[in-house]
Amino acid sequence: MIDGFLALYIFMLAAFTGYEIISRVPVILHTPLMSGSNFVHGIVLVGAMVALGHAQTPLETAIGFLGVLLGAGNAAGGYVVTERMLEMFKSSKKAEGK
Amino acid sequence: MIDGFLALYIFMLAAFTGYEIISRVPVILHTPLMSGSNFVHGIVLVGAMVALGHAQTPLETAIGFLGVLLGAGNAAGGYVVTERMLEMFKSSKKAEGK
Amino acid sequence: MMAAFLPTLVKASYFLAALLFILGLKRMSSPRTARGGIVWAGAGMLVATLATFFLPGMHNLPLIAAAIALGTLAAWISGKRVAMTAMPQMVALYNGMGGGSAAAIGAGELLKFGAGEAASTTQLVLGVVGALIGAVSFSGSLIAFAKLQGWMDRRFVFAGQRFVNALVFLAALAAGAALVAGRLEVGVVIAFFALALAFGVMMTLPIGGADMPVVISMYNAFTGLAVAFEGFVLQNEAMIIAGMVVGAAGTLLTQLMAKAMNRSLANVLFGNFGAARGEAQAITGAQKPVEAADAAVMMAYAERVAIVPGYGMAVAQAQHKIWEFARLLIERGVKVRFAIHPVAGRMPGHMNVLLAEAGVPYDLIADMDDINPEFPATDVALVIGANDVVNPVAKTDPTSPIYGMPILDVASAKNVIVIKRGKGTGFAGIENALFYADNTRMLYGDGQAAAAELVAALKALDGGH
Amino acid sequence: MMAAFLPTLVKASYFLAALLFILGLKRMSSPRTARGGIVWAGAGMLVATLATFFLPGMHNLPLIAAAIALGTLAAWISGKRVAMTAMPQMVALYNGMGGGSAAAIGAGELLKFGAGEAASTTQLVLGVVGALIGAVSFSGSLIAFAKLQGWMDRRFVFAGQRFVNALVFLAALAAGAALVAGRLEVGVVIAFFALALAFGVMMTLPIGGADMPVVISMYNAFTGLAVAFEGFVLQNEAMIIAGMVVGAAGTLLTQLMAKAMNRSLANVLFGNFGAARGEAQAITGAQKPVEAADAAVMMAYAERVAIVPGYGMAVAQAQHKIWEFARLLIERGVKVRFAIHPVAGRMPGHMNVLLAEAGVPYDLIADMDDINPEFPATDVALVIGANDVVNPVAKTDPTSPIYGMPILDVASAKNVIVIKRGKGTGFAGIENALFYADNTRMLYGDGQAAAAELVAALKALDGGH
Ligand SMILES: NC(=O)c1ccc[n+]([C@@H]2O[C@H](COP(=O)([O-])OP(=O)(O)OC[C@H]3O[C@@H](n4cnc5c(N)ncnc54)[C@H](OP(=O)(O)O)[C@@H]3O)[C@@H](O)[C@H]2O)c1
Ligand SMILES: NC(=O)c1ccc[n+]([C@@H]2O[C@H](COP(=O)([O-])OP(=O)(O)OC[C@H]3O[C@@H](n4cnc5c(N)ncnc54)[C@H](OP(=O)(O)O)[C@@H]3O)[C@@H](O)[C@H]2O)c1
Repeated sequence: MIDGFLALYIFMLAAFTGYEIISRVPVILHTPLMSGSNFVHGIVLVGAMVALGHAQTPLETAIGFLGVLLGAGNAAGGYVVTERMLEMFKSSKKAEGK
Repeated sequence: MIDGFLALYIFMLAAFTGYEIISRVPVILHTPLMSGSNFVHGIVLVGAMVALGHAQTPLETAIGFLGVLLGAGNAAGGYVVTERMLEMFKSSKKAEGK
Repeated sequence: MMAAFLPTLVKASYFLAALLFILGLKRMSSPRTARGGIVWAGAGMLVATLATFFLPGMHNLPLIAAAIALGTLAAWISGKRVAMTAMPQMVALYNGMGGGSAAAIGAGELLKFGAGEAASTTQLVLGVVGALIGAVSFSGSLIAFAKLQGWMDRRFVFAGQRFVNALVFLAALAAGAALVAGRLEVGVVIAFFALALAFGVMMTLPIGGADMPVVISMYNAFTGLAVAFEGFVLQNEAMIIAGMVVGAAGTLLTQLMAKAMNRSLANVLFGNFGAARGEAQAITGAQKPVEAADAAVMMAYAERVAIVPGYGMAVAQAQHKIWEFARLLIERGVKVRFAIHPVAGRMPGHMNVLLAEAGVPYDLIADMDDINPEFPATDVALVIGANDVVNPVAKTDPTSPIYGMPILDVASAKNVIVIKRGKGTGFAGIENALFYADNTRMLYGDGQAAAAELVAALKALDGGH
Repeated sequence: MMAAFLPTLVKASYFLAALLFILGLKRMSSPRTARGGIVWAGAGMLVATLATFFLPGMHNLPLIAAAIALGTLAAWISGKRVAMTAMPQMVALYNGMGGGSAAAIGAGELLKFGAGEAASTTQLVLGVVGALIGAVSFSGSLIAFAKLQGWMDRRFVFAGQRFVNALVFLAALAAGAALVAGRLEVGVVIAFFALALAFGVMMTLPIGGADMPVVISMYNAFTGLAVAFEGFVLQNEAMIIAGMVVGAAGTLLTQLMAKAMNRSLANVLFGNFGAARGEAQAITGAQKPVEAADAAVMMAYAERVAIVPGYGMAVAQAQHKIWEFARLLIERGVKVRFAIHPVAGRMPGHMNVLLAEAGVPYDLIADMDDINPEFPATDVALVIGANDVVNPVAKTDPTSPIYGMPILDVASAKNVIVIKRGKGTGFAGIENALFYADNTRMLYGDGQAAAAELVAALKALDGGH
């Protein structure tokens, strides 16, 4: 069981981690990175699966179904779009690596 | 209660945080920063206080006393030394800030 | 509730997923490793999703599989098909879906708590806050999508708008407070979500389309937070961590994006930037037109040419024609480089993406800091559809809205040729002194057509082969 | 066991402390904010320590207060008194104390578990591992302290040393495994700690004194880990997080320090660097001595002088005299700058600290990247007690141990004057081609004495005032 304080610690550490990771990103990567982090919160799919998996009433089932549908869309769409964008930077690889 | 997995998450996040914070430090700050992080693990004092506070046998008490003594030395010594070292960089403040 | 049933293997998969997400984001934030990053994160997502099927006590497995298949298929196909230039609105769309999913989780949990399932106060509070943020992100992102897609061209502004928005927001908060206070009735839940969704719409309506990348980034951070909070309700560490990392990273990214445009976030959200403003500063002189044939000759006999693309090139889809023209110049021995301003176009990296699409090799592309010192030695700077990013006013006029933004210093090139359709202003809506400078010639016309004329003129020079 | 009793206010204090530690370290890693950083972290420590007194169920409060007073007083006074140049060994000492404290916590908990207190396997394992690491860090740091303090000049090396060390380490591991397996008897506990302490000593003995800063940094990371693991045993989040942050930060810092010296960590630990090696590469030519008076005249009439200090200046404590000399030159209108190599001396920042102590203003101090391009326009480079950091062999001889290390390019100055006592080599133990160059003159003598002679000669020039 994660209680309030433990959650606070995890929130704080995750926030520092996210902040520090991004703090040096060059401008041309802003859009792909926005898209990439958009993909990452697609993990909401997992939570929606649990919600639907434990749904009992028809209303809960409907809401759960919607949640999984949307969550899957977030994850799949986020992946494709990010991948396509970063693909564009392929030719930049050598030049940027200098 | 922090179980094994929760600890793993916290370890991971704290490690990322520590790593990312240091990853841009200039060479002349290496020694002060080593000293500063040395001070930070002086928090072991708190644990030693708890150990001594709950000691029952004389052996436990002796070990606890040693722990608190050493922990306090870590914290106090770490602070003084770091503070003195960083004090030396005072005159650098303006020049480095450019 | 969930944590207790998680078998170790599923827990381990979640941990692995969280680790891969962080490592993936880390790679994505450096140009050298960016491409691998999304693959790492993708592997994490796959592992976590598969593992979830093996949670004990899960019902509705076929339904879950069906929903996943449906959502994945629709998003995958749309994401593959869409044009490169439509990427920002697709990100908005998928981000909105994530926010909606978090809100749905929140709704489901609130209903369960209403039906008597036990919950700590922290879970209740975070569940409500997460649902609120998720719902706002959902409806707000959809409006952002519609605007960028061109479905909603107007900005909806009316007197007292901020006041009405604030009221709706307070009403949503009040409904949320009622839920936290234990009034977990279906009616209150519905009112709460209706208000939250309405606020997302109303908050986004008055914002101009060109500001959308920043707003989308903000909603991205919102969704991250919503996921983290609902993750706490479900006691799911992977959601908590991934959500919070995105929440923090997205917040910083939003600020960086706003800063790159020389704006503050508050200004983007409430500034009504791009609306009709006071009269433009008067600029003396006249724009001096030039014919495509003359412009082509000038560049054909130049030693160095710098091509400066902007939003207009994207609108005209002129990147292929321009690259054809540049290739012809290079064949003639002219040194050609593309000069990219960090916020040229309407999203960061916009020009890089277009030029890469057209096949321009990366070593011909220079960014601002590299090329600015070279303009004085450049014979011709060819500006195509760029305006604000080459406006010298950013350096000279402190009252200008773009004052302080670093610009591409084309004015110091020996000659400047500007391709645009007419006297239209750019994103900032201000006059550009460059177009009136002595060494500037205007080549009027749609970007693609003008580039085609240049190509034709150059080929004619070579004897029409 | 502990977490359940923690009242909210104490928990909040611990959270605040963890937050302040991270923010403090963040500030310490940037020169502009470094000084504030330690104050923030200090505030966190104070809050956490005070809060701990208010934990319910705590006995022995006077004893705790006494131990804190004693430890604080001793460390505070020694830390205030010690000379600036002795800082690295003081860090080693205090770090060792922290490792010892973690080991003591581990010992206490193991005894309690042996007396029947309940513990999860994870707690038992992490408790043992933490105690092992803490004990190694304790004894290892004390040896490092003794070496740097000059109490143990020799490096203790014997045949088969690594094998014996590995045996001791395996024995310690075996004792730890026995503890984890449930044999929590006092005898096993004692054997375990004795072996761990012995390993720390033996591992540190063969390492040369000049490598100590890197080794101390490594033990610093060790102590961090030990604190994190014992924090898990006590279920204390502040210890877990602070310890882990230091563990990771310290590991990276250790690598960065080794890299700055152009070494790998493995090479530092096992490389026996600085031991007698094969014959030095023969260098043709002879060292050409110069008198202090002549050297002073050369610099008095120069336009630009660069002063390059090294370890020898620290040994001779010559910084005050050199600064006096530099001031005299400046009064005569000579442009004087101090050129600092990042690893000059025996700890990063060593020269900066010494010069700051002598009162040299910061704008006269240039780091390597800034000053290297200026040497060709420099009339005299005055090298005082530096050797490896100005050795051109680092650029020319791939077999040299310092090959690849960036150096201060003094050889390209018009004239070079080198102050050192004789033909002694530097840290790397190799010959220096610079000393034999045509434009180099050697001013033999102890650094402080030579600087005093320069000062006197300069004053005589001005008419002895
Ligand atoms: N990159 C980002 O992340 C981002 C995001 C949001 C906002 N912004 C802002 O957007 C601006 C970008 O500057 P910019 O110089 O790239 O573009 P701009 O200032 O918006 O100017 C675009 C110019 O292109 C011309 N144009 C439009 N359609 C054309 C066509 N079909 N053929 C030829 N020309 C055409 C327009 O003039 P005519 O109408 O006369 O043809 C206009 O002056 C900056 O102010 C930036 O702050 C950037
Ligand atoms: N900064 C760090 O973090 C660090 C840490 C560990 C190791 N290191 C290593 O230490 C070295 C530092 O280079 P460095 O050029 O500063 O020093 P160095 O290469 O060690 O040379 C010091 C020189 O000073 C002379 N010297 C010694 N005592 C003197 C005295 N009393 N008066 C005048 N001269 C005296 C010695 O020659 P005589 O005997 O002839 O006088 C010796 O050649 C590098 O190899 C570096 O990798 C650095």
